[in-house]
Amino acid sequence: MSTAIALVTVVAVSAGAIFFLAGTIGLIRFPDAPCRLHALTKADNLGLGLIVLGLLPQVGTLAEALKLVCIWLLVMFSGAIVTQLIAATSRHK
Amino acid sequence: MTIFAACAALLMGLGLFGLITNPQPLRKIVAFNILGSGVFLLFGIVARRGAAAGVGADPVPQALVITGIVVAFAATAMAVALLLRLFADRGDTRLDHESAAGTEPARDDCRPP
Amino acid sequence: MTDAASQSVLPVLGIMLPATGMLLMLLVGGRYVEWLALVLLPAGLAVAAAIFAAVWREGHTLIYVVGGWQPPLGIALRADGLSAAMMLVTAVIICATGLFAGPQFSQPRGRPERRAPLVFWTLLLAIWAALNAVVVGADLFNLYVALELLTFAAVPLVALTGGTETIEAALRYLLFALLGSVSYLIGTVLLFAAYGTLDIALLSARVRPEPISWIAASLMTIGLIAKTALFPLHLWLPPAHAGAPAPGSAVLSALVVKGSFFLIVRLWFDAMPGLLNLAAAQLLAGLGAAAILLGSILALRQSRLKLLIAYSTVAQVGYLFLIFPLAGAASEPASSIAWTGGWLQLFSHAFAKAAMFMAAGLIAEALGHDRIAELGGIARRLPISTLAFALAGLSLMGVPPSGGFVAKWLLLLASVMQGQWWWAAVILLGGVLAGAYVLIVVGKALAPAGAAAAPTAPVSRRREVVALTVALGAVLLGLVPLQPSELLQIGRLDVHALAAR
Amino acid sequence: MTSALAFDLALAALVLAIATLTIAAREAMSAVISFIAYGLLLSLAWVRLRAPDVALTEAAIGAGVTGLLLLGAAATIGHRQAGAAPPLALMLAAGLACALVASGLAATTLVLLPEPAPTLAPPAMASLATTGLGNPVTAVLFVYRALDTLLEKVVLVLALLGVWSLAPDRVWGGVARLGPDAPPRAMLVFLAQLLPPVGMLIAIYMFWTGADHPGGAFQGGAILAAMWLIVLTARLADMPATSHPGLRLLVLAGPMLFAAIGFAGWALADAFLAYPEGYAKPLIILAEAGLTLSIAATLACLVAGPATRTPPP
Repeated sequence: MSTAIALVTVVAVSAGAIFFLAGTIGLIRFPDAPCRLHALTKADNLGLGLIVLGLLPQVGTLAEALKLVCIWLLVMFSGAIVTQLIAATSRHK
Repeated sequence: MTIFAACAALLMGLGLFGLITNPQPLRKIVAFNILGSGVFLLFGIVARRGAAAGVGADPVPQALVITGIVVAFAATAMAVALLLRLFADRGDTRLDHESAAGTEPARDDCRPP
Repeated sequence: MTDAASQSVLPVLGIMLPATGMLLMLLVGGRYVEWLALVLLPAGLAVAAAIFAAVWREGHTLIYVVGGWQPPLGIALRADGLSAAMMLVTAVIICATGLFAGPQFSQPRGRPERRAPLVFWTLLLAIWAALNAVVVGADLFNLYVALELLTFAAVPLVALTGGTETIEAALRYLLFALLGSVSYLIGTVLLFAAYGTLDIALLSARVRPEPISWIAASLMTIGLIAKTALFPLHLWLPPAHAGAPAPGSAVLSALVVKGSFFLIVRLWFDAMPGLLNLAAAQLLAGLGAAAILLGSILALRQSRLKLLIAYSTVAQVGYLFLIFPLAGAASEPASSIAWTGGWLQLFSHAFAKAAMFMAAGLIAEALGHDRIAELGGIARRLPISTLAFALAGLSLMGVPPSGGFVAKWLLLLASVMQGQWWWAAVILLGGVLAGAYVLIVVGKALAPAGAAAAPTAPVSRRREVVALTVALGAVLLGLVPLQPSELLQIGRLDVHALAAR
Repeated sequence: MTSALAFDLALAALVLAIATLTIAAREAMSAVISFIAYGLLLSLAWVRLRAPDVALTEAAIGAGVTGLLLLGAAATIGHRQAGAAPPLALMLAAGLACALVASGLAATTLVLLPEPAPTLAPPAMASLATTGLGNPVTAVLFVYRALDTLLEKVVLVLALLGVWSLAPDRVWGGVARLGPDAPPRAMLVFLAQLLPPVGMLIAIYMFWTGADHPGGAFQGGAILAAMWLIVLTARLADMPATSHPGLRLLVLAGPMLFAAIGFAGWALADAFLAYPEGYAKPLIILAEAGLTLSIAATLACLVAGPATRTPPP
């Protein structure tokens, strides 16, 4: 059982890390702000989601699990809005 | 720990270099912050070396760093405010004006009402 | 530190009275600020006098252990003879500055709060709290916080009423001061890492002359030198001190730069007494000598009165550093003579420089400028201010009767007694140069007014009298006996005992 | 152990790389942005050094609020900043000098520090029980070295006074300008409506947990300040005038409360800043509550800067 849980964690966190890597490459290589934001947000939200998912089986208490989910939600929420703001600002220039 | 000790020393060197060579005061202020964080990191290494009595790091240097970070922020805020005022008055922020005080009349004291 | 000491809450009051007073001022704002100042200045003076009296009477250090937590875990405050004297001089100068600034920084009745008065009074009290914290501090990090308090009070004072140049001067001052703080902080953490305490008394027993204490001491000294504006780190001082409003310049030049100097002495004489060797002492004094000569020569070349006075501060601060080779050597009585002379120089310069900046401020207010070349006739218009300037000048030159004379005489005596005659030469040459720049100003002031002289604005007689009284204080310090002061020895580490250890 | 070592190596290399980028950046804005990233990475280093309290402070104040302040400055000053770089010879000399300083400091910390390292952890932990606190860092800040903390609060207030004093005379007591003059974007307003309740909860948690776990007044205050700044930037609330008595009370209440507790200790517990037996923890939490609010107000006002408009009638 514990091996299976560990396997889930390893797979999910690794997948999350790959998404982060892809997002970062996109940030560096894409030509303009909207493209970069596109790469960044897609990859990061999914990447973080996978990492949180992978870590969930490892925590001991419900409170800690809730904290992890809260982190994910907060990052998604603020990320989405900040992306909108950056995109709007870059279009104005 | 050795790694972070080397890192702290390099950060201090980098910050000092930026503080000396950067012509823009705003970037001098950023460099000062890097220099300061290098010094704080040194406190962190000293704290970590002092791990004892069941704690992972000596709490005294940790507390000193927290105080130091707040003081450094206060300093940054004051420097930025001075810089922005300079910018508003003069339109640039260079500090290399050889003090024009020698030729200016004393804009000294606001006279008593 | 000597073993004899007594518990007293007075050092805490010395810090907290002005500090909480400053917070209160900001809270009530408006006209209440001056009323508070009217209460707080005498109260603070009373605390300083009480500390002075207690140390004098009991003949040993006052100690307060904050919160009951003994060092090394907690923080102690110590008031030795030197702290007591510093606190008293600080209190007197601050109160005199308050009297002098009263009419200049007052809130009009029934109008919205004005900026300059509120800021000035709060900063004045903040400087006071910081200086008291510096002189009674006994913990190196607590002293760092006190130093930052001092810097953060001094920098806005520079930019209080001036134009763009003073903002620039304030920014440059801040950058120098911050670099100094960082350097001091590195030394502090190294000492903690090596000896496990920040308490000065504990450090003095633990510090050994080894590389790490050398590195720490050098870094801390460099940082403090930047804040004291010792040559070659003096560049920030003249524009900053000349740009502040007159009462601000008085406090900055008379007291603020002395705070960091005080810490250099604490460091070498109290925290790391075994470390001060001939080379370090000669190096510090060498920089001091360079400051005396360069500062004086630059003062001679100034065309504006306030800048001249500010460069004179650069020079006079140089004398203080002669204390290291002259008082650091274990050859009594020369060492004690130099110790007394050095501190007397600090006190008499505090009085003289405060008086000079006050007088210069009044002259600038009357004329609308402070160009030395156009001072003609001012002696007739403002005789009291001119007299105050001249009396203060006597002390800077080291001419009897004045505190500056006694101070320089004692330093001269000590340097001759110890065979370090080169410092004697510098002291004499510095006196001659000071005479030259004071006489230039006084000569211009006594000259008849030019044909195109502008009409002068009236200045308050009361403020002129304050300036004159402060200048007389510098003269009266010349009445102290020409011998080592016992008060200044209270709580001082016994150099002989140390050498024997 | 080796994976931890590899992580530390990678982290240190990354921190140094971003610091270099920050120093070498051509534009002030790029420097500031990489500085923020630098601060966040540095807080990871603090976690690795087993100093989570410092990590939180570094992230909240060192990177967060400082970053906000610098961003505002960089945006105002913009690109008109092309100050000439110093001559190459000077750069080389400075570089050499700084390399010497860095290697000297590295050698000092790596070679000269004594083994075993002196530490105050045992006495700090031994007295922890008498304070009723669980977090030794909070005990140092509010019990053993409370005077430092009190004076540092005064420093913060003084910095605010210094910043406010840079307002021109005619707008003294007026309102600071925050963000651009254009009306705020709808998205920002949305953020300012949704995030602050969550942020306030986190801030209160951070201050409350500080007695026993990593956290405290500084970190909570910084988060609270950030929430207030978001609300102000979105114009959901008016920036109070710097002469507003309520604002001044908010800024000063914490330090004054702390000082009052200090004096009460003198009267009731034999020493300034001592706590009567058994009342240490409640008194510290009371002081921290006041300080959290005051720190939040002070930090936000420091970021907003001096007044630029006359006060509303």
